[in-house]
Amino acid sequence: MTQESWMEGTLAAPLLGAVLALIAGRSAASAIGILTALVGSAASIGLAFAVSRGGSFRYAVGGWGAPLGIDLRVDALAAVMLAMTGVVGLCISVYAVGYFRGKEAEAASSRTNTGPAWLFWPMWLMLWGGMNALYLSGDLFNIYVALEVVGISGIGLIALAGGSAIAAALRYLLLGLAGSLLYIVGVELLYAGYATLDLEQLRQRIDAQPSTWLAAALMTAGLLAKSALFPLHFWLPPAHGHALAPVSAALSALVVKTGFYLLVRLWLDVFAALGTEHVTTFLGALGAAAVLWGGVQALQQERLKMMVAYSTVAQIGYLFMLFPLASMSGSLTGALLLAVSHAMSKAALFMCAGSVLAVYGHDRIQSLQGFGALMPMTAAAFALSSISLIGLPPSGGFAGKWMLLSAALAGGAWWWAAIIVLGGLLTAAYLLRVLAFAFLEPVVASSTRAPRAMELTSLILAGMAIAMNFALLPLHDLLHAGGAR
Amino acid sequence: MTPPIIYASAGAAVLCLGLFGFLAARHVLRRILALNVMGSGVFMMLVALAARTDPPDPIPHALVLTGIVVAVCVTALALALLTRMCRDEGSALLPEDRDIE
Amino acid sequence: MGPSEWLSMVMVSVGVFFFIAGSVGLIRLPDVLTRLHALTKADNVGLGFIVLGLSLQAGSLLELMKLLLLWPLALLASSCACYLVAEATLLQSRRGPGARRHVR
Amino acid sequence: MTDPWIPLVAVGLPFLTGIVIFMLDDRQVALRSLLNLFGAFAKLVLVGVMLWGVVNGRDYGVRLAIAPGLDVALHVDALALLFITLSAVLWALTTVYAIGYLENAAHRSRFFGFFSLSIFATTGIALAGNLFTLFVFYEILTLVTYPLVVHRGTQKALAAGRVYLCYTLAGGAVLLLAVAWLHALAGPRDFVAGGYLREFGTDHQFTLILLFGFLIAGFGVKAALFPLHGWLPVAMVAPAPVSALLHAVAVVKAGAFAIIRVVYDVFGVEFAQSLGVLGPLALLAAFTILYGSFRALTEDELKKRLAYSTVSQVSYIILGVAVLGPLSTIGALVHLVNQGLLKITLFLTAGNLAETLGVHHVHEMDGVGRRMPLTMTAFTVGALGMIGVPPIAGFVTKFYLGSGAAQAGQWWVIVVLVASSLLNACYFLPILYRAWFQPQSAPWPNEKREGFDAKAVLLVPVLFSAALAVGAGIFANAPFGPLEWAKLISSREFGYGP
Amino acid sequence: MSGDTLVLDLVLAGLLVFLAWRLLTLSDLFKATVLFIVFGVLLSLAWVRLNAPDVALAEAAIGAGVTGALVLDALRRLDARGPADEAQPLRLNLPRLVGALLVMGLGAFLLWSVLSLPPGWRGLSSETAAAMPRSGVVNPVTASLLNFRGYDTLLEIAVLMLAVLGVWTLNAEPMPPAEPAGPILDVLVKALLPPMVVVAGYLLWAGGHAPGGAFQGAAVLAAGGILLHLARPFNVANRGVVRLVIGFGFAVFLLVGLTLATLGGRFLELPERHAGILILMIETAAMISIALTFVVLFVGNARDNAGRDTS
Repeated sequence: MTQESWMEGTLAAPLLGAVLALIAGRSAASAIGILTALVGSAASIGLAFAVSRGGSFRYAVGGWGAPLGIDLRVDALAAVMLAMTGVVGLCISVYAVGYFRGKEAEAASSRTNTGPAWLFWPMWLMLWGGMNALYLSGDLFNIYVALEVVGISGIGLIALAGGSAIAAALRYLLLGLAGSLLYIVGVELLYAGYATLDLEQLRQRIDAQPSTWLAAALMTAGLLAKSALFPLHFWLPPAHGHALAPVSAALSALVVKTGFYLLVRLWLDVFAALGTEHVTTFLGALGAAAVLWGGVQALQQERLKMMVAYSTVAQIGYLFMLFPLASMSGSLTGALLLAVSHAMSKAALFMCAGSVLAVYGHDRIQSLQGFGALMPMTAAAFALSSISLIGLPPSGGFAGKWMLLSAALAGGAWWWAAIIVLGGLLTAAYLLRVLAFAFLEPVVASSTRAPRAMELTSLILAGMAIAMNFALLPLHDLLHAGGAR
Repeated sequence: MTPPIIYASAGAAVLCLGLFGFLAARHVLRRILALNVMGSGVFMMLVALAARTDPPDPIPHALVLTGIVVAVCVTALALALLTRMCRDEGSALLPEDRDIE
Repeated sequence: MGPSEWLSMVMVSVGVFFFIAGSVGLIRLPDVLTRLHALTKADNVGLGFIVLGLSLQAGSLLELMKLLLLWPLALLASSCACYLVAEATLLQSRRGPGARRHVR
Repeated sequence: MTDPWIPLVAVGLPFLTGIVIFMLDDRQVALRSLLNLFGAFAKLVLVGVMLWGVVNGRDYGVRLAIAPGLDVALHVDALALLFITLSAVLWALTTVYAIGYLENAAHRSRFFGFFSLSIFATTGIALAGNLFTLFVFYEILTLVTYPLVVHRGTQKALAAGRVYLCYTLAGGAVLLLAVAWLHALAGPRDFVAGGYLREFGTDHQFTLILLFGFLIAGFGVKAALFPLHGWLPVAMVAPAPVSALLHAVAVVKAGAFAIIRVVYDVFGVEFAQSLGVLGPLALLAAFTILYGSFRALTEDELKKRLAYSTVSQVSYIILGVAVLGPLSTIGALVHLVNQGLLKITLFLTAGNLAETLGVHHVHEMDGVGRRMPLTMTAFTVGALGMIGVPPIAGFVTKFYLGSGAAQAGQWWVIVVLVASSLLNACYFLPILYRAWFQPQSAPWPNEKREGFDAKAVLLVPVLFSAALAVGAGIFANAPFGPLEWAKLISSREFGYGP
Repeated sequence: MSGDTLVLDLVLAGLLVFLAWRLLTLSDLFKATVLFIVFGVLLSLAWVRLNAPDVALAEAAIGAGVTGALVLDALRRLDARGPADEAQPLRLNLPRLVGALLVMGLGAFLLWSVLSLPPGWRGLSSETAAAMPRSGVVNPVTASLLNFRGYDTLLEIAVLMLAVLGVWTLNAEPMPPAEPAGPILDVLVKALLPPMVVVAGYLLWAGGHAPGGAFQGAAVLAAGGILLHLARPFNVANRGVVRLVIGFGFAVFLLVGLTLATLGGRFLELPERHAGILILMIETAAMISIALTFVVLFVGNARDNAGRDTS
């Protein structure tokens, strides 16, 4: 299996699965979904190993080569994001099977008379395919179309929940569309300036013209809207909070990473030659503000899913703190590991919220007494993912935060170090506040049980988030083998 | 003042009008129209850019074609969302705009 | 400027005159029904003259056929549209002024 | 040839037993108790093997690379063995006691799961080979002891848990900053007798002092140093075995042990003295000793009084560390063991009183000596030991601390020692007087059991620990005794004989 | 550059900008929608002036036609349901003023960067001309749409499918039973539908060597469909055959790409000899799917009139 065939598998599997699920309809949608999830995640993990052995490579789609055709570029950064999407995507698919078989979904769709629940599968697989296409793409306009695929499938998935999710989906759509248009203006200016859409050629030809700065600013504004960084984050909590559990897991864990990935690709790779100190510091400042603002907001939420959604806003801030520290060694490894373990623990948290909703019928935090006794596995999953999100030692979150922290301290950046540590405390405040309820005696002796697949998947995912602590070394070697700094 | 320059400037103007319309308007249908207008402005600039060489550069034309189709898909979805929201919540404004009626 | 150019120049200018008449009618006339009258009648005749004028300049037979096909299609479309708009306004007025401005 | 298996098994064993116990259902009492006891005694055997091995010069260690230049290292040296022996012995005792104490309580699998996980963390702290590993296990200890503190599941327990978390997580954050900063400054370094920061002393003078402050603050939370001790009395709402665990076996000891590591094996005691940080540390420890004793005087609830006495007792260790000189170091190290033995005896007896007679407050203890003679004799042994009456273990510490202070010429330390001994007497003797010489004034609050004394399974561990306390005093100089071992460690730290 | 076309361009560009401004500031939403459709038509004129016939066709058919119909239909549903009169005119308050200034600054900067572009700019026209002989078609736009940047078009069709899925998820309420449209509409449908289908076929075929192609053909076909729906409202519910047709175009494109990859080439690498046939095959499948997609987007509900969930 050469590198190219692994990549073709990663690219085509979700797309093929999506169209087959669409055609199959209710009867075989979930079966196709699970099969595609297996094949897709296997392909993306295989690709990651191929890159760690053979280093990064380029792939000319349609055989035409860079300026005319579209080139895909697979380097370590892309391989890590693809493997993350694969693994977490597989767990979300398994969880979704249990979730939609549970009666909770049937009741929801009839109550809010949205379309049939099986529509989840084609849209979810297309979302996955769109993300894979985005991480693989090395062409500016191709990234735009992939962003649209991810955007629209996200909107459809949010709307699946009906009720107040419709307004949230509409707000997400408007903001996403405006962001994409700004991005396109930027792409157009760069094409006018350098007559190429390929990232690699652009990186070589880039020089500090005013129109290039304008293009960079517009593209960054568009992508900030899509990755919900602090000032432009207001669409995320209602969208992720009101969506169905597997959907909010997919959005919070995976989709927000696409915006972050693209900004890393732009500012640390393509525009690197432009002298980006004040821009990266600005992004870092926004990240720090997001960490504090998201944390404070999460503390005040009454509903579990809204709290976890606000925690996404905060954790995105953490990732953006990579920018001011990018020049120091080890910071990229740290940020990537943070991104991956955040994806796993955030998906596990939303799955726990889904299981709690299935058993309790609501997710008001105050009245969740004793969910530890009623649902031991979910409580364990919640605890493990909280440990990783807070960044307490035996977890991937800790390893990532440690690398960022030592990069900040080695570079003498006290501000960022303080924010990183303070953010951890804030996260601890709002997550452990909920965990405490697990130890109370259960008030309502609810007889319903969440389907075993749901609880087990969240526990496995949370366990993986902890195990990521030992993934720091292989990730470091992969990054250096893959050629990314 | 060759045609590409005229239409590129008109495109820039239309784009800015669309962006302003999107930011300023509160009725969602108006914001959808504004976004479409903004998209048309962007495409005007792109095609005007392509028209500067005698056999016009086909790549921007392909990009604009793709852009138009994507725009119509997003607009169709936005309109469906709007009608559904209007039916459920009785107002064609986003929740955060409603209370300051 | 041979005789055919002169003739097509005359035809096109007559056509344009009819278009202007239609537009004036559109602006001056008071209500929907009368405006419809002006629009469909004047513009179609105007279009007929323009098509005839241009057909004289037509290079090949194919181009001539396409031009001539243009006029009947335009006629068909505008008359149907005029009927539908008229029907809608009648429904509108019969249901009383209070009814919402309901465009069918 | 460093043998990696012994330390790995020593750390891994409690972890595995913990995970397996989590799986068990509450009703499977026999299997769970068997697992617990097997875990405890297998640990004792392992510690014995390590003791024998280290004395014969064998080296135990294992290393796992987490990131380039950052690895989790386990290494067995004399200091680690002192702490791990103490925790192994006391853990076995507490396990037996806990099985009896929680006869038919709820959530026992959860309790014993976290119980053995906390021993896993304590062993990890003891065997840590570098500051990063120590920090990792230190934070894991916080996580696994929290469920024990809130085990009862009442709002009061939750409030106590919240206080506990606030202190420990804040301490953890400060610690994370300090450990990362030190790692950035000095690069990956293992613990080495005499410390490894001397070479950075010249140009990083101020940073190192700041770092020392952060480290002491971080570890001081669990060592219950003055401003950071708030959580200890509040955490008394937990069941008796947990308070025994918190005070004697794991948490408080981990804090003190970590401070010993920082002062001796990271900074090096001479370099710390040259930085001028030991003076303020000694002052803080002394103040904590006096403050703890004063608060204990006024506390009517028995367990709270014992808690404040722990706050002051642990600061003896830190005082010993802060006073330069081999003798005071010996005093500090041997007190690590003595305080453990004495305090566990006191807490287990308090547990017996609460479990059998429902006695929680000092004023209810009139005539309890006649009703439960054996338990009260153990309590008396513990109390006298605390005061420092020979031949019980407490006396050895005070003797060495006093002579160390005299040798270092810091006379005010002796004044503090004498004052605190007097204060100890003031808050322990009234209890003894009430128990033995006062007739029973009121019916016992809720007498669960008429029989002779507490249940056998509760009584045996208490008597055994009291015997150990006395033994540690009398046979201090015997080979493998705590004093002997402390002298060995202190000689390695100072590079010459006692 | 003779004088008179300059006047035409200036008037057209000026009209477009004026229409855009008027469209956004009108208080009456219906007028704004009509102006939006006029804006679309004028825009396709602009594409013709900019020597982009393919784009002009697409803009007229999709931009003005389908989008206009969709907006009018949405307005009707809003109108019937609720408060369309919430559309107050745009009063200029402080935040809007600041927004306006910001946007004007952006506009000026954009304009300046457009004007300062180097005149000798060749773009990729030379590379495209060089690659045309191996692309299997004569029309460069179709070549770049389906061969050079075929992967973009594949994802674009995915976006179309997602729009349908989204509309089905939203399950807008079934069409109110329309009064029987008089005989005139039937006459129009009988007269216009057949030529529309022929024109769509022609556009598809002509795409190879002249302006045209799958999207334009599909738009004309969809217009026919929408016209038919206006005359006799039929329901395109979420049934098996409908799903098959909608997924068909994307599936064909993807499978062609994959088979080419398995036969040793790259993904979507059309071999030179068969490029023309393959492009036509892909375009035919795509046209049918896209036409039905536009119709479903317009008709837009997953349940048939009786409210039964059909899937």
